[in-house]
Amino acid sequence: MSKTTLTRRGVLKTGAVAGAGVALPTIFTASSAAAYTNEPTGSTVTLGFNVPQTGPYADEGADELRAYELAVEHLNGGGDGGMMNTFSSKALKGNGIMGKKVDFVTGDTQTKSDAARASAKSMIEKDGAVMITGGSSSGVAIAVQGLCQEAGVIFMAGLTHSNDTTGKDKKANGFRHFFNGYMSGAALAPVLQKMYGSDRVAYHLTADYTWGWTQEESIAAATEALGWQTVNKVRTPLAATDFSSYIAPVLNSGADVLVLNHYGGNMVNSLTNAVQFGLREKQVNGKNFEIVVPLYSRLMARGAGENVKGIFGSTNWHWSLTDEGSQAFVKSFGTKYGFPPSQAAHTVYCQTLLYADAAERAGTFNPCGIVEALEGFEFDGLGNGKTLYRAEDHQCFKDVLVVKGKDNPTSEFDLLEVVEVTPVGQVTYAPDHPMFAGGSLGSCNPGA
Amino acid sequence: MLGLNKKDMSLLLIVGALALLAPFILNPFPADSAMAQFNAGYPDLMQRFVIFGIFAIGFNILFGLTGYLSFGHAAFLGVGSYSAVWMFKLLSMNVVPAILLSVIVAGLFSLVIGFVSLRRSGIYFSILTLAFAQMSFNLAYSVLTPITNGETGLQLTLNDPRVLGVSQTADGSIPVTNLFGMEMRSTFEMDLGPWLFQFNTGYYLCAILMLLSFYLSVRIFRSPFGMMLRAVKSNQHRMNYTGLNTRPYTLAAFVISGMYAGLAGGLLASMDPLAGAERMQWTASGEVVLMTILGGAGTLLGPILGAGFIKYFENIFSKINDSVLHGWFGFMPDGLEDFIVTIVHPFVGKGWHLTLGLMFMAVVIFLPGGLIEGGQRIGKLFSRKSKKSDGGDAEHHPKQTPHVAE
Amino acid sequence: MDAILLQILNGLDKGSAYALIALGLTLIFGTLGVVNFAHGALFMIGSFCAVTLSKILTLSYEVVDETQKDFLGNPLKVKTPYVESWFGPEAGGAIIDWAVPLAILFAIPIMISIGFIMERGLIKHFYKRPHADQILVTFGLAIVLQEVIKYFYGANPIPTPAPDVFRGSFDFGVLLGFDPNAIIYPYWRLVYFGFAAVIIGAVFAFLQFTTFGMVVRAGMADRETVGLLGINIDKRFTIMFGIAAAVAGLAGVMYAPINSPNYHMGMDFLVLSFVVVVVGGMGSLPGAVLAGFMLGILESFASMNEVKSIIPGIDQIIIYLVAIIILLTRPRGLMGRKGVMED
Amino acid sequence: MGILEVKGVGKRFGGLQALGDVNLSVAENSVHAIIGPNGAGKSTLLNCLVGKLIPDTGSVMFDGQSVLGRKPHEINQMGISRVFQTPEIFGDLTVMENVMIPCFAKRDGAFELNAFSSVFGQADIVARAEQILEDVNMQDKRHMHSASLSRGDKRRLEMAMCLVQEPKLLLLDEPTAGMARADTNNTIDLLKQIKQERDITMAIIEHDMHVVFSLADRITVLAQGTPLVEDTPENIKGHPKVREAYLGETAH
Repeated sequence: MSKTTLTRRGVLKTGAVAGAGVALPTIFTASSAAAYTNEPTGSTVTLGFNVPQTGPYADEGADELRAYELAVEHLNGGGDGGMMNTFSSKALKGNGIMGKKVDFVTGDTQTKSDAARASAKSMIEKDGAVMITGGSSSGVAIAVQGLCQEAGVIFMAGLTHSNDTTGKDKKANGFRHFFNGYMSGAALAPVLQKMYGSDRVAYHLTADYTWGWTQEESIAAATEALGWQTVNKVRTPLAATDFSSYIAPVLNSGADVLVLNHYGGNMVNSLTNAVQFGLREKQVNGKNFEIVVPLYSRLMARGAGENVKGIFGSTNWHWSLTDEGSQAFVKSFGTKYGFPPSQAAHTVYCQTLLYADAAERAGTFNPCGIVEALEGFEFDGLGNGKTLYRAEDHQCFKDVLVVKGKDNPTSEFDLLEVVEVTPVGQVTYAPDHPMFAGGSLGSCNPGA
Repeated sequence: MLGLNKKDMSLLLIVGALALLAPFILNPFPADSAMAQFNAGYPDLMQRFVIFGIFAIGFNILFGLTGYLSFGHAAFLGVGSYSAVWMFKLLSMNVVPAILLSVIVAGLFSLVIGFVSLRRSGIYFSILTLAFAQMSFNLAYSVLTPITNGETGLQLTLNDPRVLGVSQTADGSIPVTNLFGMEMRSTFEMDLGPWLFQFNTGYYLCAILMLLSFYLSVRIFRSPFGMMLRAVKSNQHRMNYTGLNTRPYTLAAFVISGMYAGLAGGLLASMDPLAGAERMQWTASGEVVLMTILGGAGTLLGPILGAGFIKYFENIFSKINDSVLHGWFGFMPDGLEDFIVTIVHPFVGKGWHLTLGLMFMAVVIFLPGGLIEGGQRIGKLFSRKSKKSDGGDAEHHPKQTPHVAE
Repeated sequence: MDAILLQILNGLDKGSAYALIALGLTLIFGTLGVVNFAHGALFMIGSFCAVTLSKILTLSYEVVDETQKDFLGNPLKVKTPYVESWFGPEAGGAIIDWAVPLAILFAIPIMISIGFIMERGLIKHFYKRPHADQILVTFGLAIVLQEVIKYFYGANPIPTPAPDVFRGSFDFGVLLGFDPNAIIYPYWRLVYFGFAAVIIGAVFAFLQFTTFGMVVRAGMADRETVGLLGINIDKRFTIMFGIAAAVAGLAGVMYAPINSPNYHMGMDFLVLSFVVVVVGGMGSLPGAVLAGFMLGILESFASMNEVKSIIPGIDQIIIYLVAIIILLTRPRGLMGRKGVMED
Repeated sequence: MGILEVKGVGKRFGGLQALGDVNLSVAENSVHAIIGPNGAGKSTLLNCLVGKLIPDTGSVMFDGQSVLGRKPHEINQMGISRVFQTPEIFGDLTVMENVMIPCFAKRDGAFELNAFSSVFGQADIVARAEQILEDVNMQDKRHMHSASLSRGDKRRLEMAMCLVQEPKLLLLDEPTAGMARADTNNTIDLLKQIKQERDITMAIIEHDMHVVFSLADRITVLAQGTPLVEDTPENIKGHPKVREAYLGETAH
């Protein structure tokens, strides 16, 4: 394996300036030279993969990176082509994008808005990336999306579940493939009703920051619409590691369902604590006490071990899906790395393909061209069935999975089983839905 | 000149030259060489170097002079950033009012926290400042979201009610920060052979303010006020019986360094109008402590070096991934190449924290006075050699006399 | 009433973790005068001793089962732990089930050795250095330790359950005449509380009633004088460092079932444990324990809905707020001595 | 009326009566020694004078003003400087800086943000510092790190730091404690010289009778927190009560 990574500028300049050393300085502003930020003029195009490599989400970030590398391999014609073969758009030919070899740079978001923006900026300013993608939290996604809008590059959001990403903080240069809090609620509520009945009293524990609030709002609204009551919504500090003092009062509150609006480490700990307290063996109001985790991540669910068994939640994608696209992806990912991909890996793989495809179809890397190609784009074959990138808010609409912690896992990856594939129609909402109100896309910014 | 003695003046000139020529100095490798990965001469990182340099210079005025170890200085940087972004949202995209407000707000904030915290000394003081900063962070992340926009961080939107200026530009985007029309993000690029150099307006604003801050800090170090603070650090007991009311002096140092932090926060927001709560977290406070100690607490130049060192690791080492490594070692036979990559792999990319931790330990163990001491030792080595060889090439080693204030 | 009792229980349990970590930190500070930022990392390593032992016990051989498929559609390799094949599924399963309590035995020698190596290899060179240097070097060490753990175990939490008999919770309410389910508390957390009490008691007894402990206490008070008596205090201090590391490690082992261990759990506890130590008063062992329980209980109360509805966000800041109030009213914390770490 | 008037001062620590009913008058331009066995309350008395402790009863008047309730730095500003038992100097700083600091402190003590003027630009203070170093014969050591001075030189430096403030009253807390005989004699000579050259009142707390009798104009003997006698050195020498108190103490 001998691959030389050149920066875009490097390639550009070696061609332009031969006989180095004696050339006079040519001074120019970026705007006079290029039509848009980081226009690739050489034989390669650079993408920026900005994922958490340190901090609590590092494993999720590592899985994203694996998927990115796989996507780049496929785009450049390597490997078995993965979902490129099942993708309904056939613009990509395995020769890079528009004949340019796809190159990439990586960075560490540290799951901090500041660090994520610094890393994205270095990709744009130093490495000449035309597209930034990745991330594992909504705060980071929104911060980097704002940056990409200002800098004039495309942002493909990666893992972000907050309504705000395509709600009040939506941006013209940003697209989200992941589902959101509203969709979780819309998909999950009917299943919960079916399983637990419509006469239920819910108690919410919510991570005390924006994502938690939007999910709490979404789930509460969806379940209340089906007849549930919400007895209490309690906010827990982000830094909390021990949730005992929040869980202990639950049994006494008259609630018979506990909804944990937590993600990552918070989710693992609050779920573990709740199960420890024996909540699931209790009877309240004559019913079995139940716990719900609206947003599941298989990687994180592993941290909770046996505690996830029988617990319902929703997820963007799961490797056990049997459609052609998912199978192709699992096969090429599994063959390369030896274990199945996570939903984060799937999301970012799809986004890389979708970006490449949009550029190919638009015939340019100009963000405005790509925005045009992606807006209202309908496709199939990337798992989750028929999918639409809606023009009004750049949210992706596709089937949502309702899953349950598996009772008898056959392997360490086999933790969740898909209970229901909620059809896209059921999770679609109007662009001006109040939970997504405020903010506007603005117009695409090509930078330069 | 400028009220400095010759030694300090030359130090200032060196720092000035380094700052102004940074786009060249930090990009020593041709843009297409494998070593280009180590180039740091792009606007964002250069801005961070000088901004965190300002932060560390200010912190050093407190810690280096008085010995009071604040573990909550990030809070001042944070409120500085928030004030600046609010100024952009409400008043104008010009950075001047934003920076002024951030310095003032940080000053007031540090006055309050300093007034309370300075009632205790030693580790009790450290924990008090830590407690205040952590409270600020936790509240900013959650309850104060209407002011701080919580997790996401405060950023500009398309419908900010800007009094002087427009909410959005003609083409529907958010206006950019500027200094009387000069856009902070505009960059001139210069090709020189295979090299590429970037000159960014925002960076030069930061660099000039850093030089000004540095100059002020030299003046403070050399002033009676600075000497009084050093005396407080050396022997507070004696100072009390020497007729000096130490509290207002330490408080003044605290507020000055808080204002430096506010300036740094305001500049961060001016370069990139976003203020995240993480800026106030204890890890951020810890970072400036590490910068200062790593560079050499109590020295003039040390904090700047420390800031550069840590930011360099964070931004450059974290971006080295396996394919970059394979690029570097591609000339080797395949087996050896893979072997070397496997060895280096844990220390770069996602392992940059590990390398940073090892560097901390190495510096503290082998260079108790921080990086500055390393510079001095090298300087001594050279001056000894050059004495033997009859001197002559002193100007080739301009760093040999980094001055230590003692 | 029941809600208050419940939160007191909670507080005692939280507090026991705080107290154990703070106790170790204070032992090191009190004896060696070293501010050890790597103490959280020791706690974390303790937790990972439990993880490691449970990994060792579940080391498995694989048998291909043609009837089942893995995720790629190939025949599934079914794993069976060696322990189960050696001792039979029953006994083997029980051994695996008891991995965490067994890890105590496993962790003690490991933690003591780590403590010795740390003290002899690194810390002892920093006795005479400024506290700032100690902070920097131990902080660097903490980063290195946690990155090493991350390299081998990944960043995600690793579930490490308690033995089956401790699952579920005990109903205090019924015992005290309240309604069922009014005051329930998980068995394992009760075990943790008891365990913490035993460790704290043992450390105090050791210092109070053994000659070794008396010498160390004398050394804490006045190192030079004890040295003049011809007693090799350094060696004893090394041993104390090992003991402190073991205390932190054991606190970590037993904590593993409460929250799945991850590589940065040490950092999460670091700041808090420093606050606890300082609130207790630098160098005071009883102060550390007292402050640990006190802050645990206050934190639990602050998270009650009734309290939060009066002061929103109080649970976010309670620990720091209490620390500020205590330090302003009691200059050296609850039980601190004069002149320690005040320069 | 002396420059320092102590009237009826008492101080208790819990159950221990550290000072009973102390009356003391130090005449201007005299050298007044306070002697007494260990635990007699000498240090407590001194701490009451400099503001470190506040007496429970009585009054302390300096130069016509009460010092009670004032902070140490305020009392210093009134004209009382203090020499400690072990020399308290600024070890991290040079000898020259050590003597300049008291000048600045005297001038800017309450708070003056002199952050932008250069230390060495202040000619008057530099001159005073140079002068005092000359007076104590330390000119050649002015650039030395004060921590690296010998103990005798540290004592000398500390006195210079006090004298440069031109105090009306110099309090000396066992200035020769732990010194070799030669150093002690040097210190005595230095103090004599100081006394000759300037108008200054000194109050010395001392253990060493040799020092006391070489310097003092008047002596107060303290025992168990109360003054036993106050008289001239000649009269004290033969005083039976003093002998008793001292022999009792020195015997054990």
